[in-house]
Amino acid sequence: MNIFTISGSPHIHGDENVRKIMYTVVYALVPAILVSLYFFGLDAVRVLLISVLACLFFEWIIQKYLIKGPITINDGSAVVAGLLLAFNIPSNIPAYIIIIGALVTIGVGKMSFGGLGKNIFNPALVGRVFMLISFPVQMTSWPVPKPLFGSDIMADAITGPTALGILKEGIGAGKTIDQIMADPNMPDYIDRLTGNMGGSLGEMSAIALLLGGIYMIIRKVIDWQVPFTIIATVFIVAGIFHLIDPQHYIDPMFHLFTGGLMLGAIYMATDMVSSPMNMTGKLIYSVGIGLITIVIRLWGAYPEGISFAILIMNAFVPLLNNSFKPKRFGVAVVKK
Amino acid sequence: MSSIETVSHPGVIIDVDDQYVAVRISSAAACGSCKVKGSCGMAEMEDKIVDVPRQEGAAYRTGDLVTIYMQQSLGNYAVFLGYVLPFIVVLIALIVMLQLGYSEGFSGLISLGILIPYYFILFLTRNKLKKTFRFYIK
Amino acid sequence: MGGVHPEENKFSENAAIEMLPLPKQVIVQLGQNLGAPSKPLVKRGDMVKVGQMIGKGESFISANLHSPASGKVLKVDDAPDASGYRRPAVYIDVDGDEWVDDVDLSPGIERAIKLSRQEIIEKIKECGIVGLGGATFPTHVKLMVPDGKKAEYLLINGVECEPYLTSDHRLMLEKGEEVLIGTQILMKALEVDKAIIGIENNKSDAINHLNTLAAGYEGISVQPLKVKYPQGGEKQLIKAVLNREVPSGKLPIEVGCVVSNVGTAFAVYEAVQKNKPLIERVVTITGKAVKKPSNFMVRIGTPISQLVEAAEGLPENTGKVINGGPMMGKALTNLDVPIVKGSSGILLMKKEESLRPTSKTCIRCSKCTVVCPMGLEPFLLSKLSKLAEYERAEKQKIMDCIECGSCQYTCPSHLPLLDYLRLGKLRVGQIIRTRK
Amino acid sequence: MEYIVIIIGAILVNNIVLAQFLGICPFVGVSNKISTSVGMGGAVLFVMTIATIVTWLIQMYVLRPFGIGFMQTIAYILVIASLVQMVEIILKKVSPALYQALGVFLPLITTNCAVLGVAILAVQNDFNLLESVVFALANAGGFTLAMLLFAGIREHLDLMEVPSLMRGVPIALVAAGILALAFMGFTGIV
Amino acid sequence: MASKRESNFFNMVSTLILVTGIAALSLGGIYNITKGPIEEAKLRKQEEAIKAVLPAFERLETRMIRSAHEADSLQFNFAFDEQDHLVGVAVNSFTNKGFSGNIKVMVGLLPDGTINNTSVLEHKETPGLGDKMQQNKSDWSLQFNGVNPAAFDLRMTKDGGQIDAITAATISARAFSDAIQRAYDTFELNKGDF
Amino acid sequence: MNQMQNFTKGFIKENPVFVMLLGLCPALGVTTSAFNGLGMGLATTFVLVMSNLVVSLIKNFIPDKVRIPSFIVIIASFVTIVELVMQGFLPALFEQLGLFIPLIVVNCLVLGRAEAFASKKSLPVAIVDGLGMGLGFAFALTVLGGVREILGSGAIFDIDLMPGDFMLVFVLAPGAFIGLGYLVAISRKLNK
Amino acid sequence: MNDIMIYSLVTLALMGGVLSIILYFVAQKFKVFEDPRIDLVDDVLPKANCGGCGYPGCRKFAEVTVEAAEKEHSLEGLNCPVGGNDVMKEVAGILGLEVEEQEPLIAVVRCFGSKENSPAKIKYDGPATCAFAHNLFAGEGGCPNGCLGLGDCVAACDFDAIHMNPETGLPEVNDKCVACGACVKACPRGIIELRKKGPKGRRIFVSCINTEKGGPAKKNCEVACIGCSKCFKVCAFDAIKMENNLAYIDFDKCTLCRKCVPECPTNAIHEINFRPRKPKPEAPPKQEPETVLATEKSSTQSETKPAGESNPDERAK
Ligand SMILES: Cc1cc2nc3c(=O)[nH]c(=O)nc-3n(C[C@H](O)[C@H](O)[C@H](O)COP(=O)(O)O)c2cc1C
Ligand SMILES: Cc1cc2nc3c(=O)[nH]c(=O)nc-3n(C[C@H](O)[C@H](O)[C@H](O)COP(=O)(O)O)c2cc1C
Ligand SMILES: Cc1cc2nc3c(=O)[nH]c(=O)nc-3n(C[C@H](O)[C@H](O)[C@H](O)COP(=O)(O)O)c2cc1C
Ligand SMILES: Cc1cc2nc3c(=O)[nH]c(=O)nc-3n(C[C@H](O)[C@H](O)[C@H](O)CO)c2cc1C
Ligand code: SF4
Ligand code: SF4
Ligand code: SF4
Ligand code: SF4
Ligand code: FES
Repeated sequence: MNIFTISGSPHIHGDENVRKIMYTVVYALVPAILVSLYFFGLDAVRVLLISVLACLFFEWIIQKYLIKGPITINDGSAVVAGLLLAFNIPSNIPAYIIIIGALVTIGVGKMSFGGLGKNIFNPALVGRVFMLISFPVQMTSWPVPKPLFGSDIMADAITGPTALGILKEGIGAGKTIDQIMADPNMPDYIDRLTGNMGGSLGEMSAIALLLGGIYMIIRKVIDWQVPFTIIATVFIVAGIFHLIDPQHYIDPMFHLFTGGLMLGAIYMATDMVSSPMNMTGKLIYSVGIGLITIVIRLWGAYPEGISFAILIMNAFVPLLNNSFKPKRFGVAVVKK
Repeated sequence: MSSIETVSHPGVIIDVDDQYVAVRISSAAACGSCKVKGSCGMAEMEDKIVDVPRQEGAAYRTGDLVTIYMQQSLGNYAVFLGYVLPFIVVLIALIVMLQLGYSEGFSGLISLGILIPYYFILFLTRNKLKKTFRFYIK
Repeated sequence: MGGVHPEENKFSENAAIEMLPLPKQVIVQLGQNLGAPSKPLVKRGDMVKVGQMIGKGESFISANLHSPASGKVLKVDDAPDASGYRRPAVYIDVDGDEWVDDVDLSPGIERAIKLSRQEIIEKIKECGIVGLGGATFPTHVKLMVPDGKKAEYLLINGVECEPYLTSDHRLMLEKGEEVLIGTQILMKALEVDKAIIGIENNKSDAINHLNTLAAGYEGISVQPLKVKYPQGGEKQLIKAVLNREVPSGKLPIEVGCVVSNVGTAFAVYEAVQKNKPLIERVVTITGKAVKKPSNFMVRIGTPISQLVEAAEGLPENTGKVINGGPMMGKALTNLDVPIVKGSSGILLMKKEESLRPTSKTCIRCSKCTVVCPMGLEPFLLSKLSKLAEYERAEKQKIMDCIECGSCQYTCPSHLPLLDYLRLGKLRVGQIIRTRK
Repeated sequence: MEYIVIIIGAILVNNIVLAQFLGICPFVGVSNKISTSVGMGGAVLFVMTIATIVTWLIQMYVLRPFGIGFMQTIAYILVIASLVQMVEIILKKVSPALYQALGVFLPLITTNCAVLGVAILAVQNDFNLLESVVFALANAGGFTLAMLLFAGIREHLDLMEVPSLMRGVPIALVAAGILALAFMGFTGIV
Repeated sequence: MASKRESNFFNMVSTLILVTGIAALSLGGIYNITKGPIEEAKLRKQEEAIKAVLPAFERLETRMIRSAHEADSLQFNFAFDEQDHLVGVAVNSFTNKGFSGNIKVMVGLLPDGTINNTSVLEHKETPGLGDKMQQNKSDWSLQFNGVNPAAFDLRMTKDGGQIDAITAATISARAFSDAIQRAYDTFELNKGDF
Repeated sequence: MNQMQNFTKGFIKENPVFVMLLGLCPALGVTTSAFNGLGMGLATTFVLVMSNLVVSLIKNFIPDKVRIPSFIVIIASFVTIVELVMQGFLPALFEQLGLFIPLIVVNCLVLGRAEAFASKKSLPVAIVDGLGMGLGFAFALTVLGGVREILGSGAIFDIDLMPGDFMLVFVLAPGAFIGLGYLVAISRKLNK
Repeated sequence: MNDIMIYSLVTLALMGGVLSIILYFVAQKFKVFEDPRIDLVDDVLPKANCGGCGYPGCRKFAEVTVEAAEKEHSLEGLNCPVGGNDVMKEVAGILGLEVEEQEPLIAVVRCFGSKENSPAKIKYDGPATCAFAHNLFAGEGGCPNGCLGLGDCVAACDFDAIHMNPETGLPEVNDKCVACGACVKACPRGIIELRKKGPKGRRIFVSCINTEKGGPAKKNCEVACIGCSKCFKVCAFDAIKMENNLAYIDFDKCTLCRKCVPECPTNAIHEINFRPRKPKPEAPPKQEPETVLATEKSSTQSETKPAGESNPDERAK
């Protein structure tokens, strides 16, 4: 006899699945990975590999021995977390620090909450900020990029500040913007666009990051509104202050193409798990991220603020989800 | 009704008269089962008694377990009248007194003293408030 | 708002409607309509004719039932329904096709509407017409607009947004004129002067056909609609056609609309003009492995196995049989189940299609929220009902869910969202009822 | 300007809960309903401000002139305790309905180390009266913010299958830790 | 169990007055006992700090002197030897440029303005980073000793000065040197009056 | 319950911090090192034992309605004593513990024990209870302080275990929360 | 005595005085005081907070008992199933009252349609909850009253007392059961009954609640009660009722004579905790291997109504 299957409707399913979504992010990161390989060579490979493998390993071991639940390391989320963690750290960082970072990312940021989908905070950023605060020396010594085909005048171990670091330093020392821009370490516009400047692995090239972002938008993995609003908010606020006092506040374009703004706005603020569930919420969340980022950049002790900003706004997500509901069909009508 | 946000509290009917049902509500769940209940706040934590207007046709028996509820927005309004508004009054009084050049000590005393008329006004409006803050039994 | 685009797979859209031969035995379930089951009027051993009333709808929301075949009543007993539970049914051993006398079996089209409004409603009630769009709500009840409400529009639902199904499509092509007359009858019953037939753009032949015909019928127009599921849900249809939103928890009449399916309009035509009760309907039989996807005119009570035979047999690797479309249909436990008034299609799914992928955890991608045509948050509602937080689920409008399944269709984690939603709706419904 | 510095400092940079560790018990114990956390914030606001004013006066006009600063702890705690009781009793007397509504709405009245801590800190920081009041206000704000965020986070987590050992307080503490981590980003803005 | 006293008005008031009275008396007593040690401890701390930053001296004289940078005063502790010669000044200086919060530094200046030694009195900088200003944590601040700011640029090397910053804690380092600069500038400004 | 159990329950089974979640402010605030934790724990123990003792002695003298205020006065007195003595004789520790010494007054643990135990039970029971709970508290604070110190600065009781970089976070505010969170989880596991 | 002490004394005593006056008035206002016995009762309760007593949590139950003692001087109708008689005796002791002994109950599972006895005819592919499956279809074995085996009852138990046997696909109750009734409420088919535990845990019950006629019932499940009335006829104590094609054994009348057990043609009657029968020609009924208890049988309610919600009409709409 034929044994039929019975289940509730619907009986068909769209072709989306979690793995596909996660790997879309991985593919979207490929241009940025290539850029980082170009600038940092084997170091980049080392950081990326250690980070991804450590994340996978911790996820596996926690699921197997602590949670004793199903093992889901092949769903791709740990790979994404690992890649993004690697993108957020300098290429010359010692391996043990990456491993600690991966442990915090997966153990504290993700698995303590129950794993994929349950965490409040963006795991990679939890890992990153933990590392930043725990190991400020290592996390803020940026290797100078050494393009694969560039002249080898630059020695291997040279470290240099990031553009934002130079800016913060300069402002801290009371210099004007003009003086700061004259600093020989300051990357010019072309360098900023292509990523030829000191910084974390993944915040190098705005163009590569944007390319991946467009791919994800086309594949409907992220909403364009989130990165756009974050970037626009930063641009507008920075612009206002620049107009008020151009010698103290640098021009807004500088903010867009330096530091982790693009990386954060495109890949990290959009993490679906830790961002709001509907558009109004998403917009408020994005404006919040933009504002906090620029406040920290302009007035805080840290040169870069997007990691903190995203984590802080992550904490608001449950409230936003609670306060802003999708427009219910037929409900507005009732009110009248 | 169900679409309006409400706060609810379990309680026990302790007294019934022709207008009101007195319901004793016990402390919030988290505290109610706490071992050292009542020791964290300095206020002795006693159960509170709430008067609920009788509803038509409902039968009430002393000892019944009931849930009383109230509109969420009323709760916020109560907080506003009970805590936030007096705070604002005190703050404004303080600022005004200081601006007028009185000494800090005197200004402080006066701004605290302003609570007396504030509470007096509350006292005058108590019947109106009684109508506003209505509870219901579920 | 919302909606999904499943693959259409309308394999049978060019297959003309064929008559399915009479079966040897029909099993007529007594509970075929929404509301109270009909009360049996026959008993074991009685001889019945086609069209003879065998069940009476006695309560307010209930419908009459007529014999789809002539022959002898074998028994009135429980029969397993689609889900395997036993429900009362009338078993009739078929011995021929002898109709009751007053049915007009002539082939011609009867255009003039002779009956008055009251008589029309009476006739529809008499003939046991129920909504054929799926909900099987007794049509005469729908036509009795409550006091104080006024219908402005009649919407005829020719959307057929479910993948695979083509019965309404074929009906519009082959019985277009009858459908339009049925529409006019309904307009008269409702005292409205405007009727709009909504059809999805993927059925352009039906749109053209009805458009041409409608020129001859005053007040009837055809509105092509965007292809998306569930465009055919009545609230969605009203929104798409008239841009009115039926308020939460209210009926379409609240915004001056009544919605009927094209099949219903056809049945109304037959009942009012030809005095023919609802004893047969168009059923699509289809599926990826089905050898001959087709549309049949089927007598109610015919076992589904016979329909499967007519489509050249059950494919080897059938893993699931669905009564209805793949989005809203019910899976069947066996093939002996009879066709009922609400069956619009039988879909045979291959083994590899019929098992659900294992579900993971919700990744909060909010895709379900985006596609929900009712603006709900399925991820939240299903969680709440899983945790038995029914009060919160009610506040989050779980009762508004139309069970379209778009959320579950789209969820990348393959969560059984609608399953839990249904459970929640059931419980919340019970809670609401006990409250009253 | 200095008021703004006090406010931002107390809410963001040195948040009373996340950086100063005051009032953790109510934070852990009762912060699980969004609907009441703002209300609790209002209550804390009032109690904190009034307590700060009174203790400031006591400090300046009693303890200091008489040279009995060492009595600070005992004097403050007595004053605060009786103050809270007095507010309750007055409210109850003045408007029973209002009092009852508050009783239903708020889990518990709020005397905890946050109130005492803020009163002591205000004096330690050598604030004048108005600054002390603003300081109390800002701390109440910081407390409310933390409570509100956590009410949201915990309501969210209640719906999630958090591993059993981490369920409830442990995960709330870890989340608080992560939030404290994030708030470190504000270092230096004042 | 012996029966409790009833909660009537008199009992309540008398009990509380009694309890508070006894508490007050015992506290007063304890205070009288500990007053000495507490003051001593405070004095010792101050003195130790001064001793640490100045050469041996005999007698101290303390004065508040208006800061060269803002409308505030700094505490100057003048140290004299047996001959009543000024051996140095210990300046209670501060800065608000710290990474988090103010930093208080005792700066020992010789009569010619040369920095003799420094000591951090109070700070909220990050342990492990900013706290390397403290001499018990690292030798970093020793580079200030023996230099005369008149001829030595106290700014960080990366700002064009002559001091190597603390690794990864430039802000604290700058702040520290700011505090010293403040002490020195005030000293210079008021030198004539000493 | 015999006296031994009464004494030991505070360490694991009814640990005030890890299990009953009382007195969390000092538990988080002062535990930057094991030594600070221990100091705070012992100070609290002192207050706890002494106030339990006094409360137990005079419990019948106090009318019910002024019970709590009287307890507060008694506790506050002992806190002030600790404050004064520490200030005079252990100024360095006093500076580290700072605000949290006066806050012992409002530590729910102290008041809770006085109210729930000392005011009802006999003197020896009350003292043993105070001692057990206090030492349990001290134990918890020392453990948390120790963990934070080891992870944050690679030392324990100021003795360097090994040189090198450690996770600064653990001496800062976030580390306190995170450390306590996991310790509570571990104690749950142990109590199972 | 120096100034400091005088100042301290005056200030503090003053505050003490003021405070006590305030408190005096507070005390006047808040007359309610909590009966200390509530705490005492609360202390002896098991702290399971399971709601088995019908009140939200143990503390509430403590309040209610104290109140009942105060007002009605009896604890009638109040029972903590978890603590059982011992706890209730203690509670009564605290309150100075008597309780009558209540015979201990235990949950019994009244279905033995194991994978073998009622093989799957349909494959269910959906969430593992009986509630949902019950609303979707009759069950993999086809029996509309039978156990769905998805374990809602197991999930409902706070006492680790009911577990799925992976071999039979049926739940089994062990002696940790405190008869809180959570599983009874959880089962959408009303299969579980709270039944008296019986002397030495011995009890006999019909392990089936299928109300279908013999034919269909037997078709789906080999051990279904087919309503043949054989047991009914053999019972000398009038302990067996026949209703809706189903036998039900009334525990109070049953003398545990075991006569009915071998009588059942489908082995639907189960006996628990009896010593094995002396070898008899007929094989003893299928029985769980574990000693303490096993699957159980049918109950009162199932006669009147085919087991609570299991009425298929309630489905869907
Ligand atoms: C209890 C009930 C009462 C209804 N009453 C009316 C009615 O008075 N008028 C009407 O036009 N439709 C009425 N309907 C029918 C609905 O509007 C709707 O057409 C029917 O439920 C089928 O819709 P569906 O196929 O989209 O589910 C009623 C439905 C229900 C369930
Ligand atoms: C999700 C959903 C999809 C539906 N799709 C269709 C459809 O494609 N065609 C249709 O006639 N009815 C459809 N219906 C039923 C309609 O809502 C409505 O009940 C019907 O048009 C009313 O007509 P009837 O009472 O004549 O059946 C759908 C209902 C739902 C809930
Ligand atoms: C947790 C943490 C604490 C910090 N504490 C200090 C500090 O106490 N003093 C300081 O100057 N910078 C501190 N910093 C700032 C960073 O190290 C910053 O990068 C540095 O001041 C500037 O870099 P540089 O000193 O290498 O130029 C801290 C950073 C972190 C993450
Ligand atoms: C668009 C997108 C962005 C993501 N960004 C992050 C990220 O910033 N950090 C991270 O740990 N995981 C990220 N993930 C992976 C995954 O969602 C994440 O690990 C979950 O938060 C774990 O529950 C991302 C996934 C997607 C689809
Ligand atoms: S929640 Fe209901 S209405 Fe919304 S998509 Fe899901 S099934 Fe459709
Ligand atoms: S579609 Fe699925 S994974 Fe996405 S939010 Fe909805 S339930 Fe969660
Ligand atoms: S088996 Fe059932 S009755 Fe027994 S303890 Fe578990 S849930 Fe309660
Ligand atoms: S006894 Fe009931 S609840 Fe338990 S598994 Fe069987 S059907 Fe489910
Ligand atoms: S110790 Fe409990 S609130 Fe601070």
